[in-house]
Amino acid sequence: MTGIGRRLRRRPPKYSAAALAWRGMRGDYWPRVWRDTELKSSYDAVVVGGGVHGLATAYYLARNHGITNVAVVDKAYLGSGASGRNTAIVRANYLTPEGVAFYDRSLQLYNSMALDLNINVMMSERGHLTLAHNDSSLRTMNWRAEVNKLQGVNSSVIGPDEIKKIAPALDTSSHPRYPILGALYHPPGGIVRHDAVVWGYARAADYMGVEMHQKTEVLDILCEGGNGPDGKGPGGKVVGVRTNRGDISTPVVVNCTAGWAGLISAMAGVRLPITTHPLQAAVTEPVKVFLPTVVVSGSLHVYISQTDRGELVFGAAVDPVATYSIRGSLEFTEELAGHVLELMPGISRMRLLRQWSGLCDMTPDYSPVMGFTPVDGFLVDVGWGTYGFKAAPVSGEQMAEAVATGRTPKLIAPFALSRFDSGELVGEKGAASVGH
Amino acid sequence: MLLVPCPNCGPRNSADLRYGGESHARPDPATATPQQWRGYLYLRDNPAGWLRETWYCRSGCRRWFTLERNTATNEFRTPPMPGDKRGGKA
Amino acid sequence: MAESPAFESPVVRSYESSSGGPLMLTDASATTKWLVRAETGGAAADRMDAPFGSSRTAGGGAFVMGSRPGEWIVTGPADAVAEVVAGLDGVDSSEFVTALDWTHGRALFLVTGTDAPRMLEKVCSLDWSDAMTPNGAVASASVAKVTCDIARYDGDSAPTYMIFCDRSFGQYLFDALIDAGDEFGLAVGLPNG
Amino acid sequence: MTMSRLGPQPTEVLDRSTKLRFRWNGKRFDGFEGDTIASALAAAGEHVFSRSMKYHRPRGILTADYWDPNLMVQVGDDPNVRAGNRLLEAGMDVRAQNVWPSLHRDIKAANSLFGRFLTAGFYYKTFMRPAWLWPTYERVLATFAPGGKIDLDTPHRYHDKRYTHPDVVVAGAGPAGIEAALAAAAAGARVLLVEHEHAVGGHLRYSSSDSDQAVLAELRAALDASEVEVLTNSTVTGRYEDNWLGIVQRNHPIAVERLIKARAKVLVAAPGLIERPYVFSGNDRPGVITSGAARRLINLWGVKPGERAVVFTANSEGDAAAADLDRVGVEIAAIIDGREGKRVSSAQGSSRALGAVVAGGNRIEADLLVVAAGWTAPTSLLNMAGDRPVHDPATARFFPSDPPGNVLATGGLAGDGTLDELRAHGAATGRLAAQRAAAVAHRLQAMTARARPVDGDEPAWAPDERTPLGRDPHPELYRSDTHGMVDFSEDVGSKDLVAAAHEGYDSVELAKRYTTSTMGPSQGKLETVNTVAAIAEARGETIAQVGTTVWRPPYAPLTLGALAGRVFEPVRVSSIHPWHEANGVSTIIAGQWMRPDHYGDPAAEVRNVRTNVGLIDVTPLGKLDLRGPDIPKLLNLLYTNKWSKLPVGKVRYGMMCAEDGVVLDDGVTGRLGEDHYLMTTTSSGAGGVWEWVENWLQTERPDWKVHVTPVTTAYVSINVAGPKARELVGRVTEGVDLSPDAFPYMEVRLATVAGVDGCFMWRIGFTGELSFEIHAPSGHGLHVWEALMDAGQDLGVGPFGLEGQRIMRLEKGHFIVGQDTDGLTLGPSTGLSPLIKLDKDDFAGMPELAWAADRSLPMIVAIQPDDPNVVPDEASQIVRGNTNEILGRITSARMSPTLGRSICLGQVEPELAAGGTKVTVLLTSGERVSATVMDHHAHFDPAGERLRG
Repeated sequence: MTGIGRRLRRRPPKYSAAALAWRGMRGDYWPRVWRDTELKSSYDAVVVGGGVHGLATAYYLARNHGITNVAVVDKAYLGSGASGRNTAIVRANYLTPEGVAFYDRSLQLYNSMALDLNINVMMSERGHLTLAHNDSSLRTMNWRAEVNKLQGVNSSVIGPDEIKKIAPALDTSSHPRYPILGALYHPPGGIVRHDAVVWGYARAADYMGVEMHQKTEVLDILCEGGNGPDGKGPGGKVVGVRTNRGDISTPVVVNCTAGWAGLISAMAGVRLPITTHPLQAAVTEPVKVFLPTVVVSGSLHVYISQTDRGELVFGAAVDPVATYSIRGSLEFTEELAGHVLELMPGISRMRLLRQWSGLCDMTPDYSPVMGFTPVDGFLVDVGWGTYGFKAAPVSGEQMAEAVATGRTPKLIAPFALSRFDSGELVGEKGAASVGH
Repeated sequence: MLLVPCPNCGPRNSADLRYGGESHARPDPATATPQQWRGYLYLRDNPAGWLRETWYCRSGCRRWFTLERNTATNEFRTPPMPGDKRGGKA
Repeated sequence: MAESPAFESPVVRSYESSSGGPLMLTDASATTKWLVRAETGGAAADRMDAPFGSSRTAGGGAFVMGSRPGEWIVTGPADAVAEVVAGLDGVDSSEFVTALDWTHGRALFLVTGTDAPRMLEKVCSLDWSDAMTPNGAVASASVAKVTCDIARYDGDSAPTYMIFCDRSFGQYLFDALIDAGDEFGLAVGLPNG
Repeated sequence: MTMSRLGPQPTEVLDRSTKLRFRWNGKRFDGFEGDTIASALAAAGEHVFSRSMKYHRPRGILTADYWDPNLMVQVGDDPNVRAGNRLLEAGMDVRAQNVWPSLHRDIKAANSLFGRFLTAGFYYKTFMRPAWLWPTYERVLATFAPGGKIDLDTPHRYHDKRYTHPDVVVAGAGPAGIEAALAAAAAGARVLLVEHEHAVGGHLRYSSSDSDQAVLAELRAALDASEVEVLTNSTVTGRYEDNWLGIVQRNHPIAVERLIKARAKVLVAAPGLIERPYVFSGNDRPGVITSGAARRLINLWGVKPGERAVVFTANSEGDAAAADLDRVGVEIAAIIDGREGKRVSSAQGSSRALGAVVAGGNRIEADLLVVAAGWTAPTSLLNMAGDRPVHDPATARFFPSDPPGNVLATGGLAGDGTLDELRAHGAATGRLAAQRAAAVAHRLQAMTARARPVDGDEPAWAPDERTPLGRDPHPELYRSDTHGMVDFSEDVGSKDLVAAAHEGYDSVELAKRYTTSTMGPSQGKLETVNTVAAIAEARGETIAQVGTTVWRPPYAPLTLGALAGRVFEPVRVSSIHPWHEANGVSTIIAGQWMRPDHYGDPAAEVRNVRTNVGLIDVTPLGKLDLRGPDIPKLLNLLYTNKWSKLPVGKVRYGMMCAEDGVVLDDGVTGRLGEDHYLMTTTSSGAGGVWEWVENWLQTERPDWKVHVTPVTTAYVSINVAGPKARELVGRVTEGVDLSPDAFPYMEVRLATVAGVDGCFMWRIGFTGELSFEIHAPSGHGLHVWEALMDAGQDLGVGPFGLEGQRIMRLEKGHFIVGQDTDGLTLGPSTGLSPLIKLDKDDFAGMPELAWAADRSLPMIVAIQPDDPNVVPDEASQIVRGNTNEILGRITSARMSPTLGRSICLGQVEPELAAGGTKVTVLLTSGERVSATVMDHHAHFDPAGERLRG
């Protein structure tokens, strides 16, 4: 507990220009965005992982279903994992109908988020270009565009001239090793201020009674009745969570972690089709804004956007070697720079300012694992690979519905863990390794 | 750049190798149940600790081999470079 | 080598060439190259007498490189190479030994000069120091992003590195080496072999 | 503040005989060789160099070195140049950044008035309504982006890279670093000494003490006489796994910037200390500078930093700065000693210049305030090595805690002391580094196959027996009794940080994200400790309790050009490529291969093949030479069909599936001799299949006797196709009876072609025509191709490219793995179920294929649009009637020159797979057209009479 800013639960002061001016004049501090409370011994549900997925799940449990006796626990601070390390791109231009429908719902929720949560998440609907450098990727772009259109999602394949108009920095001449033959253009795609999403969900959930517990690490999941040791495993049910701050009894645990999904699930005796790989990203020094849209190249494993602060934000494919170490590598920045300059040779004098990485839980079919597991009361919202941020609002909404109703919502049925028993995988793997 | 102790070439930059992932035994295809076979295809232990895994020395000796590596620290079981303590948070 | 028609090198662009200089790059792709494979530690391996990572010279100017565990590249004048390969004929028939003519599959370039290590460290991550890559050393590594077999074979004077790559990359690699050597005054040697 | 040029100084780095003329914001200025951009401008009396990011406040020199956040300028097309570090060159066009319309009249400076509302994170709390206005707000906010301008026509000038494997890398060439390098080299280590500044010497360079200068001269001489490789104006930007170091060299003679990748056996971190600004009201006003800035300006560049100075000092460097100022004639209005508990409360004046300093309630007129408030230890390289430095309040800075044994710290990072003590510590560090490096080198050499055999046993790992450096007490000076600027590049003040902490963003990482403090171009070098201190103060905790942010690579920014280097993108060509280029080829990049797509008119090429004869260069076709007695077993394992009884001289088609049953590759394999086969794979699959085969042989079946050798480019592959193919091939081939009975379809022969021995040919083809695929030794490939071209003149022979082949294979209904199949296409979906032999003992993917046999799967089928002129775009969806329900897609489509109609392959749901089924194809235009599923995959010659001819 810290000395500052404890407050009773009450309506949070609304964010607005007028309120800013009023407080600015009086020199008042704003009250805490979320409370800092004692950990209780019992909750109706415990959400593991204080990132966008966990916080969204808690928020929608409270808002849509009135379930407010909920704790979100995180071993570090809120948004410390992948939520604060991703490149903040949102889009719905997936390959499979089930993927498109799911992410389209997410995009809708992002679009209304500022007003829903009363925080400016700076949703920048700036358009999203996925470049094709060969026939085969152009074919995939067409495929995605056609499936998108059938789902009512705005996507189309455009040619080099139109690409040049949208993003003049791209080299659309014929000489590069990776010619730009066309692109999948997805106007509703864009970027969102990822930290604001974390804080917005936390603040709104806090207002409705959900508790956020930082520096609270899950050490074990307490089960009974299962066929494994300590009552864990298939056939059993969840009865509680052991943390570094004490035991909690609860009938429902939702695993919303990324990077540690396999380890948390193993605590309940559930094995997952996941390997954990670092995903690296980097940012340049700021320059005046010249890139108005998000640019992605699957063949070159790179995605690029420019923030309103003028920095270029770069991402790539996950590192090839599975590891929980997130030191980052020099070779990542070398490859990245080489690929970026293939696309935009004019920016060779920009300087790389910072690199970082986060952990991604990769599944065999590049699709998440969501919903119920063979352990009663243990739900997962994991295996997001590199797509977690885009899916946060809809995942939270759907997971909350699953918890509240005890039934798998239709939108997430294709992502059930059981598909790896039946061999009926989701077809997103066809959309190539980098889909940002 | 991780140094991978190739048993044939000696320590090599990880870029010289292909990572083959967690080692796991192939079930007998004649008798495997769907659950066993799909466990072999998809399920992984993915531990944060010691892991037996396969590598292919693509730019070097072109041999597949198995090594043990700690996925939390990226340390190889044998033989570690003297004085290096690796991996971790950033 | 087939006598007729003439061997076409993978290096098809023309370069100003000279017969000597402090740092030389020479296209020797036409040189005969065979690939021999046998069990490590067997009788054939004994006869090749060049464990993985090392090399030796054989009669008639043949050069035997231990290019991988149980694999050898034999290169040099065609008849000398043939003699080395023929030397395997007598081994125990139960041992599994194969040999194939790889001349057409691989380009071969020579880099010669005291600055050769400094030039090579621009395109390859190997440690070129005398302790790690002594005369006679053999390794495989990526050179300008092409996987190559490399052998160090110092002649009478300056260090010489033999670089073998897949033939189809030959022109690309030749140009990449010229680029890397430019700051050291690299000269292109007269084609030999 | 009025800066001006002094007379020559004994320590200056200027060549006053060489004047350099340059432009600053369009106006002409002069400087000297040896000046930085900033020192030249300062000497010319310029004192505003930039405007701050948010409030557009005028900013002047603060630290006068690389890290100075106020000295970012544009030089030509180079944005964000550090004017405090970049050496002046004649003709430079230097401009201020982030100003509009000009540096001195900046309209956005009005933001200062609203500063109290533009608190950290204000944008999260507003601009939400009306929602439709947000994009406009966003565009306006974007105009506030700081930094220079990109010129998109900037060429990617020459960059290159270098790998190096030194025993010891020393990062930082101050006295301790130099001693470390010298001692390590003396002990026999190969040493690379990397200095961020333009010359070695560290703080000795700008010391006016004679004894310091004597030591510097001695160290320089010793370095010159040593084997140490010295890089100046270069920075160790990162320490990665296993001491893999990134080093950027900014002064390479031929590269704009060169990236050096060093595998150091031991890294010595000796970066020195960075002087920390002090937080008080007006601390960002031009005229407030650090003590180091004052000393550099005076002693390196002969610049008098002001006329009347107040010196706030808490350490000997501040005292030395006061002495330097006094010596060059700056009037010292007051010395405020921080060690006595005295503080500076505010710096006042006009918007652009200092007028007075308020301290202890007194207002002192001055145009210069020199601040020596303490140090930040740049522990970045240690952090990157996994160390978690700890804060020592008595010394008011962080110290290393427990770095790995191959990373050693010395110099100011390790402690304080006299110059002699620092030098001695450096030397001891160098000796220790050399000893440890010897152990690592021994191990590496012993493990490496190609290396020289090692002598003796591995040296023991040397214990660290260095005498630790002392720690000089230093007052904890972070913030005065007023609020001021913490992050100069981000315009974040201490007030913002306190407010953020009160709002709940009270861990360092949350506060950093919320306020953006430490996120700007200096990445915390100046502002991290003050940020942490402000949060600690708000929380009522110590700095150690609050912790620090993580220093991430790179230590100093480096250009994308340097990181990219000379971009190596290998391309492959066949031996016939010169002919293609001379004959009007249009090439296509396929993987790394440059391949002939067509020679002007692919439809004409198709017609020529169907009526006469054509040649295609299919060299990229993957080819694996297989030798050994166990090849049939191997083929049985890799392919879904059976291989035990393939006679010598025969070839057979096979399909490979992965262990999950998904189609992996396909091709033909021929038996050339008793124990000698040639396997072909798809061009794109060649590399992957080879690794896959090696994996099976090495890990699952190590006892099998098979040797696999990739021979893809040992042979050129030429497919001769068309009704006149036999005639043409016969004209150049010796030793083979080509008659249909002697050499039927799906057989292989060794042959001499155009005088070239060692060719083999087989009768297969993707086009459906009578075909001879000739594989000739690559060194004679062009010769064989030209011989065929010459010999077939009267037959109408011509080349055809990939596009023509694609059309003809589609006419024949052959699927392409990866185009007509996808990542989930199981073997039976190809329609080749008869080739999946579930009665074999084992093969890759067998269980999944067995279970798939009972499943209802999407199928690959041939489809013809009912309107023969409609060619659907590939990837057009097949839907149910007028609904949006997807039932399949077109995977390949072309206009067939042979049939004069459009033809397709597609994947459809099983319910549509039967021949004759009518389907609805949704064209990309949105139009829905009717099409028919065909009985056979082959649109043309389904009986295959032509190819058997």
